[in-house]
Amino acid sequence: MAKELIKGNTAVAEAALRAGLEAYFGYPITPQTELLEHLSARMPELGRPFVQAESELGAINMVYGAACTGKRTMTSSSSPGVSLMMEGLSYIAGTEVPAVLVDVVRGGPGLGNIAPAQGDYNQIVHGGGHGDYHFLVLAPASVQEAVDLTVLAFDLAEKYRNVVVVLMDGSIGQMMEPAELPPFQPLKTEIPDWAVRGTDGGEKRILTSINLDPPAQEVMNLRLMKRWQEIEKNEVRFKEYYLEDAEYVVVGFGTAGRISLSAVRAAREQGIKVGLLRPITVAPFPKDILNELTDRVKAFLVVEMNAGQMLEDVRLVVRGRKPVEFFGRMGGVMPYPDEVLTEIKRLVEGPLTTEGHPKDRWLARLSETIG
Amino acid sequence: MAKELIKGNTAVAEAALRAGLEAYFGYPITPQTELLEHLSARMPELGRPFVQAESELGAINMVYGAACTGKRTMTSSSSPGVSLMMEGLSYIAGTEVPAVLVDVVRGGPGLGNIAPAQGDYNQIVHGGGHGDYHFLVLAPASVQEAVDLTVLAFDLAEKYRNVVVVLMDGSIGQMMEPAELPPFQPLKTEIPDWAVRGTDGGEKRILTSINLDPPAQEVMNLRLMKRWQEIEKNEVRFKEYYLEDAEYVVVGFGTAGRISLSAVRAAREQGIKVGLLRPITVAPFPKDILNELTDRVKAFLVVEMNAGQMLEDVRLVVRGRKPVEFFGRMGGVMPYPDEVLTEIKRLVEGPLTTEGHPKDRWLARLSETIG
Amino acid sequence: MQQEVIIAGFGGQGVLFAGQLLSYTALDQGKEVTWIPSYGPEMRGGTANCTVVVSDEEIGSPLVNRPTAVIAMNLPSLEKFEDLVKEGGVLVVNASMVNREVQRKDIKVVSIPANEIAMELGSERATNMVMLGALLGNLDLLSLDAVEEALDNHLPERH
Amino acid sequence: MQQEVIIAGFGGQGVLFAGQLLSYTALDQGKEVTWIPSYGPEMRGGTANCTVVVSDEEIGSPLVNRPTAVIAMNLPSLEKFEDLVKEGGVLVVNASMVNREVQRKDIKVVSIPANEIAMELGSERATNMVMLGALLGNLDLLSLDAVEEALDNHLPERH
Amino acid sequence: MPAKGYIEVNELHCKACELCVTDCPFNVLALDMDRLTPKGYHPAYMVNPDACTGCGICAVVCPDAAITVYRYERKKAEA
Amino acid sequence: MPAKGYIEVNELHCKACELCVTDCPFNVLALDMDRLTPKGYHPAYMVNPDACTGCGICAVVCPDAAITVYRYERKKAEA
Amino acid sequence: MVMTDVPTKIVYERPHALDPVVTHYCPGCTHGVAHRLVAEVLDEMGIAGNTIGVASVGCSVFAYNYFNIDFVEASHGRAPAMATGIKRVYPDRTVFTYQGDGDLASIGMGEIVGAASRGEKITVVFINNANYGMTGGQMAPTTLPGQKTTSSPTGRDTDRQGFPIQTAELLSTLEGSAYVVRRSLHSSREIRRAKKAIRTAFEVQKHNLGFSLVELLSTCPTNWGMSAAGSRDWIEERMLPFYPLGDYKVSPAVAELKI
Amino acid sequence: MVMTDVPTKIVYERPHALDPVVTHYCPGCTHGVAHRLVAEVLDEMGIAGNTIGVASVGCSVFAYNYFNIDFVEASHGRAPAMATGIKRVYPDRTVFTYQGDGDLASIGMGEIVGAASRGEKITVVFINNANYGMTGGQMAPTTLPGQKTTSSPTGRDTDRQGFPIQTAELLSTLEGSAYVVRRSLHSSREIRRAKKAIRTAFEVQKHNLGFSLVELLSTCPTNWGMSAAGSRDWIEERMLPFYPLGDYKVSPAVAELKI
Ligand SMILES: Cc1ncc(C[n+]2csc(CCOP(=O)(O)OP(=O)(O)O)c2C)c(N)n1
Ligand SMILES: Cc1ncc(C[n+]2csc(CCOP(=O)(O)OP(=O)(O)O)c2C)c(N)n1
Ligand code: SF4
Ligand code: SF4
Ligand code: SF4
Ligand code: SF4
Ligand code: SF4
Ligand code: SF4
Ligand SMILES: [Mg+2]
Ligand SMILES: [Mg+2]
Repeated sequence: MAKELIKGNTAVAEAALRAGLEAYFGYPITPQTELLEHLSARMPELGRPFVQAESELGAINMVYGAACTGKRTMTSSSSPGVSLMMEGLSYIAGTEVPAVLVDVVRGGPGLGNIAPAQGDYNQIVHGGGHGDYHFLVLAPASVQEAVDLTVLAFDLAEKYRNVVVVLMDGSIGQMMEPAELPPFQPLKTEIPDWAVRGTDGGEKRILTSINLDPPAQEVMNLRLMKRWQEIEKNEVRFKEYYLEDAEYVVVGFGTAGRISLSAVRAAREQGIKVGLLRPITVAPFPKDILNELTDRVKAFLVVEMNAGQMLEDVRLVVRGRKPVEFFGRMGGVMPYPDEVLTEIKRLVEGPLTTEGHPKDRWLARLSETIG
Repeated sequence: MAKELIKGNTAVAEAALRAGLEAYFGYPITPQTELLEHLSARMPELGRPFVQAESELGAINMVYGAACTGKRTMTSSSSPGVSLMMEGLSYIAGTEVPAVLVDVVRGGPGLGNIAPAQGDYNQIVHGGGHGDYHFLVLAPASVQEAVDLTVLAFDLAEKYRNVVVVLMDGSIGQMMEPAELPPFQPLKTEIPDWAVRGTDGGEKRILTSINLDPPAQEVMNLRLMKRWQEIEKNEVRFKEYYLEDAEYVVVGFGTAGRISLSAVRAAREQGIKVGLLRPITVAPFPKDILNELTDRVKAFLVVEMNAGQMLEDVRLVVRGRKPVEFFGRMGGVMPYPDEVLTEIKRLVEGPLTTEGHPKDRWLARLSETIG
Repeated sequence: MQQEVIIAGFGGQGVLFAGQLLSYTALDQGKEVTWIPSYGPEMRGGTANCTVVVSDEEIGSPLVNRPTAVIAMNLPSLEKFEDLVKEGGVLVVNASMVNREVQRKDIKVVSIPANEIAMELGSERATNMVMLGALLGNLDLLSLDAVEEALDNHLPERH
Repeated sequence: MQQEVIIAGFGGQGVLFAGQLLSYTALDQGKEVTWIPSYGPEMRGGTANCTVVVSDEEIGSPLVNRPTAVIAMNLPSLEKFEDLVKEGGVLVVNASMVNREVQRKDIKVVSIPANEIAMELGSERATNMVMLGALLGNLDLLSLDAVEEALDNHLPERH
Repeated sequence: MPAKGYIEVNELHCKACELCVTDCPFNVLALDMDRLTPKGYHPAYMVNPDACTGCGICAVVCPDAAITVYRYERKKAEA
Repeated sequence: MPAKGYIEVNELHCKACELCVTDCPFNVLALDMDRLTPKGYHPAYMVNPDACTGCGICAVVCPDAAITVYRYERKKAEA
Repeated sequence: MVMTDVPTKIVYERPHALDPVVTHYCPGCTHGVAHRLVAEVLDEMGIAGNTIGVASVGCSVFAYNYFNIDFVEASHGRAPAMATGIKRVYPDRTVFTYQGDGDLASIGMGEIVGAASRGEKITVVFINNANYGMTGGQMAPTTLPGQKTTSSPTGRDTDRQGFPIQTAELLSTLEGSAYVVRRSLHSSREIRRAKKAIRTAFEVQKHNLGFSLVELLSTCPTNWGMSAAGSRDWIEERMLPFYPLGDYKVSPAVAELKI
Repeated sequence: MVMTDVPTKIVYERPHALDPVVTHYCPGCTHGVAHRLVAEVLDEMGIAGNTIGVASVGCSVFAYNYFNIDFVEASHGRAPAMATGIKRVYPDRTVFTYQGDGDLASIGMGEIVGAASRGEKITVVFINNANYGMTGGQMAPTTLPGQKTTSSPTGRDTDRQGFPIQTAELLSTLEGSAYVVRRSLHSSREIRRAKKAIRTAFEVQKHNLGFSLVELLSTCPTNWGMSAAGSRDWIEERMLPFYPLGDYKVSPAVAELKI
């Protein structure tokens, strides 16, 4: 199939449709809206349910209901709307039914703005809802990757009966890039046994997240944790750039990652031995490769469009064995490649330390430029 | 004032009242409800506003409104209800107005149960809402401490124009203990200048969390981050037990901390040189003392009523210099002191490692007992 | 010195109140004390229990799995807690509601027809007081007069 | 080889479309390309712009602060972007809407009365096409015929 | 006059709410103070069976669906 | 017949929506194609001032509160 | 005494759609009656096998344990949204929610209005017992003026705490509502009427006529602090004046339904 | 031409409660008219100085930039809750929300019903423009059957997407609602009526008579794809039949108000 120039939000919507999306429920919010709008036209064309819910609460609970039937279902939103879904997402996690959420993050906190940001990493990766659970989180850096990961999201959600989040930012949603859309998949024919559908005289099925008896709830929690160990074992994905001979490594996901790529290239042109590690699954986090790099390289630079959230996951792996520095822009500001290049050079020039916290150093520098 | 035997929820409610609470908004949920019920009687008696909101969304946004007037205001809830407040809390953070939330955590995820738990640590400490912000989080381990920290919460919220969360679990809410209630404080007389009240012909005031211009939003974010550095400098609180000569250190907050205390005592009776570090502020996290202990002791045991959430904050400080092990119970199950004692002994007997992840070892052990 | 008492019975038998009274007494005697109920909707109608820990120093866990004393107001409570009493501990059984022998030999067992005694004393509603009295009579923890006092000091209305 | 083009003007001037056309052309020529608009409500009525990056290899940042080429359809756009053009880059100015000289000397400046030309060509709505043509004529990136082609291939309806 | 019908109370479900006792138009029912259900309730029973018409009102008001109602088919039998 | 009043259009606020032009009962108003406001709009103006009655309808319908309406106090003056 | 020699026929027995388990409801609580009526209707219509129930958060949270049909458990107030998700993928199955007044008329108002306005083809069984039963008897939007609850200890003060929400009346203003009525469970007569209404509501869904809801006045002896019988009198004397029984919305198509 | 020699008096000028800034509203959008009317009422009642406004999320998100009064900005749909928080601590101040139809009738339905049922003493200015303006014209609960929007591209299909919510009618069922009316901004005549209603609504608050709301039919030329004038005609021809103007709730106390 030929590549076409397509907007990220539209591409994700069409990809979901072709991956066999059987029911979509959502609520408009910039910079995600084109996704909902595309499906508002396409789903009815194909005779599949599309509902513009009364709110994000409505949307996520409609998804909850559809997920309990074992059908492929999804919703999409952006930061404030996703915050409203936290209770529902926790219920879905506790009920162990598969669902897909596309989160097109914007500048926060609060109403903030509609510019691209990564400030919701912790919310999605480290449990914004109540209780112990993990989402499988895919972080595309291009429209093509968003398309491919959207298709993958449904397969993983069903494989693990787990929520899968496609975590992107406003720029990927709004950007047009050449992308090849996936072929149409036939709709699933057999439904999993746990899915409700009416007993038709057989055994009744109950799907719930309540266990008034704590030990029962604990067993469920244990099941979630072991499933997560499985996922950590099987589903880690990342992309390496120029790492073979790298002495310095930039770590960045999504748009921050691709911006860093430009900077890394520029640095290479200047003879700096720097590479880029771009996590594609931010959860499960690519710990092993990072661990291995830690033995090999001189220092790390974490680049994010937030105040340093994935940074802590990197530090948990590096554990002080090598210096880790941070560069981030917040509140919807996108870093430019040359800013990242400057940070890479600072890394190379040193001096470097493993003491203190990289955030403090970064904030001190940032205050001078924008404070 | 003499001590009286009083239930945690009631004590916190009465303490807030005496600390000059001027407006309460909430919604019933076990195991927090007595707090709301107590104020439903007391606030009207004193002619102060009490509203049982239509929902937790209503409650947090009523708090948002009252907070914009600079008056002392609070809400209280438990896990699922708190998840519904995530959007509102992010708005309050982005608007930089002071507010207090009492979160009486129950077993999750989902509807779960109403038993005591600490599974919402990440939600409260690492940003359950969207965007970059930090809450100041106080974790009492007794009714008396809950009373004292509730009073402190209002002062800190106003000092930093920041959300302060009193993070407790169902057992502290439901437990009766002797406690001394604070004296009645007079209501605040002067209101901060930023608070809305009507211009009375003067300059108009606007309180909002929107900055369509990303650079402006970034400046706000920077302000939040620098404020947090201030808070980290000034407000760290913790309690030390038997640490002087300790070779092993248990780290636990709230109820997990006091349960660990029983275990530590029992271990001491058996001649084991173990101590307890109980963070009172889990955010800001007591990094310095932990860092200092890392140089001194042989190993750490983190005990939580969740699957290992604060554990990662401990590991971020210890950074692999000493072994860190974990013991937790999930989904509303409370650990017993003798279980913790067994873990302490395992620590002492060894062998210990800094490799791998303590959670994996813990899950393996737990699977044998409950899996 | 620390004692851990679990009081268990049917919802209507006033086990929570008995525990509170014990706690007030401990408080008046200048001891540390914690009272924690089993709570929740499932308690409705069903059985209830509370754990009271009395100690001379700051109390750690308000819950214990091996209490030093148990008051079993009915059969289900005996079934649930008999095995948990610490060796050498005390188990007070309400013979009026329990039709079987206690198996444990390594603890002190006190079995009294509390309902009958209470009725003789004038009101079956005092059964929980009778059981509490029986416990204190067999545990060196707090005096009965102290309980009387606490009753007057703190809970006249409940009287 | 990578070129970064920013096209800026009033909302109504078709800057986003011009950028898309450029992108389609690049796509047809087998190049990597990204198109990203300035988006949001504040765009309504106000000024709009888009950034198009064309490259032979995988494109990193879709945004640049120093573009190699800028099309300024009106005065505000010139004000905003003149200083940002990379040294040696190209700046195409719509003289019909700009009443001042360009200051930069280290870049190639192309100034044409695009509105007038478009009107002569039959429709003022083609102003954006005229400007795009002027850019491509002065930048070795893509041929005009290629643009024509792309126009037919992808956007007949818009024609 | 002989009973037209009778009822059975499922003692697993009966919670002694007494609603059937209150509503039976013919005072057929009462709680059996000598019996205890597995849940510890005194179940309803027919204290006055001859008055039962099999009208089913007790079953209609029973919150625990504990009652089964039977009617004698005497007429049919006679016919 | 001489004008009873006149209006002023604040060109900072006028967005050329033409609602005043449409609604003026006496066709007093039009957009001024020769002028541009700071925001780049052709502002409304009195193309036919003598017909203005000062009725204020234009101001009532103006979404941008751009219009001030004056009425001549001739009568008073004459009296 | 019971005659064993005379032939008998069963004129009433426990519906099959109910599982043979003891509910956790308090003695005399008419939640049980509502359950029984729904089960009877499912049996009579023979649709239990293709029905999916949506339990809500309230005392009826365990409804799924009592019906012998597929069931899901919603978050507090969101049952209509969850039911929408299910009904949209299974338009040919029967989907109903069972919700309390706190769940539906307080935290869940947005979802129920949304579902009704969309004309969502689901059936809602709505239990109005004038308080939050499960959490121990706090004020509900349906609590009567002056009624004492654990969060209106001196009686609901309408100036501070507002007025009862008349849910059936409110939802009847929505075009998507095909059948919206109020019934009561306080007597055998009303219970029979309630059952007819529930039957009609499910028929409305079966015939794709739109959104259907039956509001049922129900007792809460435990939190009202009354006997089971006394609670029923309280409904009749105190609740009926605020919650008149009746048909608030019967769409023309529904009016023509033959059952 | 204008005579400079004759004495004149100003019969209309821009209200002082409006700041002298240009709004971001599209040309001809009657959000601007609604703003002006509210400002005129605040001026006439002389209460601008003790009034606190609550902006909502929608095209009117920046309302706080246009009024010269204290203002807060609510999260999407929650303005009535935020207003409640303010009004309860300042019962003597005037508090109003300014909300769109997506904000109030979709995501915010729970909060507006809650506030109205509590008889919250706030005033709500409710802009019904039959779509989500700010996000680019998606379907709103108020979108007309068959109306094309970016999320109902083939026109609102009532079978799948439901029916318009008549907010004034719905809220009028609540006892706490003291004054709930619908007006329109499509002509000078209706605008004058709208202003009277807004004045009454604020008087209701001033006299502590309960919850007051004025629903205003308003244009969205940009997303409707019409001229400013054409949009007003569309209100008259298309919207009025679904949204009849009128007084839906006027409590006895309000009826007696002398203004
Ligand atoms: C988000 C959330 N908030 C609050 C609760 C606590 N809660 C459980 S049931 C309930 C009220 C139930 O009352 P109602 O809906 O009237 O049902 P009833 O018990 O009276 O039948 C509440 C507030 C919850 N579980 N989740
Ligand atoms: C929680 C949340 N969901 C969605 C949005 C996106 N959003 C902003 S405005 C709006 C709709 C506004 O429409 P309306 O209330 O009708 O106001 P209008 O612009 O039409 O005046 C939406 C959905 C948001 N900001 N927050
Ligand atoms: S109504 Fe049912 S539950 Fe109540 S007493 Fe009679 S049989 Fe028992
Ligand atoms: S069937 Fe009728 S008469 Fe017989 S017991 Fe029941 S109510 Fe009484
Ligand atoms: S109505 Fe107002 S904004 Fe519109 S054209 Fe007339 S003056 Fe200008
Ligand atoms: S005041 Fe009346 S007559 Fe004069 S311009 Fe305005 S509308 Fe026309
Ligand atoms: S608390 Fe009330 S509603 Fe709940 S089961 Fe008991 S009586 Fe029924
Ligand atoms: S989009 Fe519509 S509602 Fe928003 S300002 Fe423009 S015209 Fe008005
Ligand atoms: Mg209820
Ligand atoms: Mg709108």
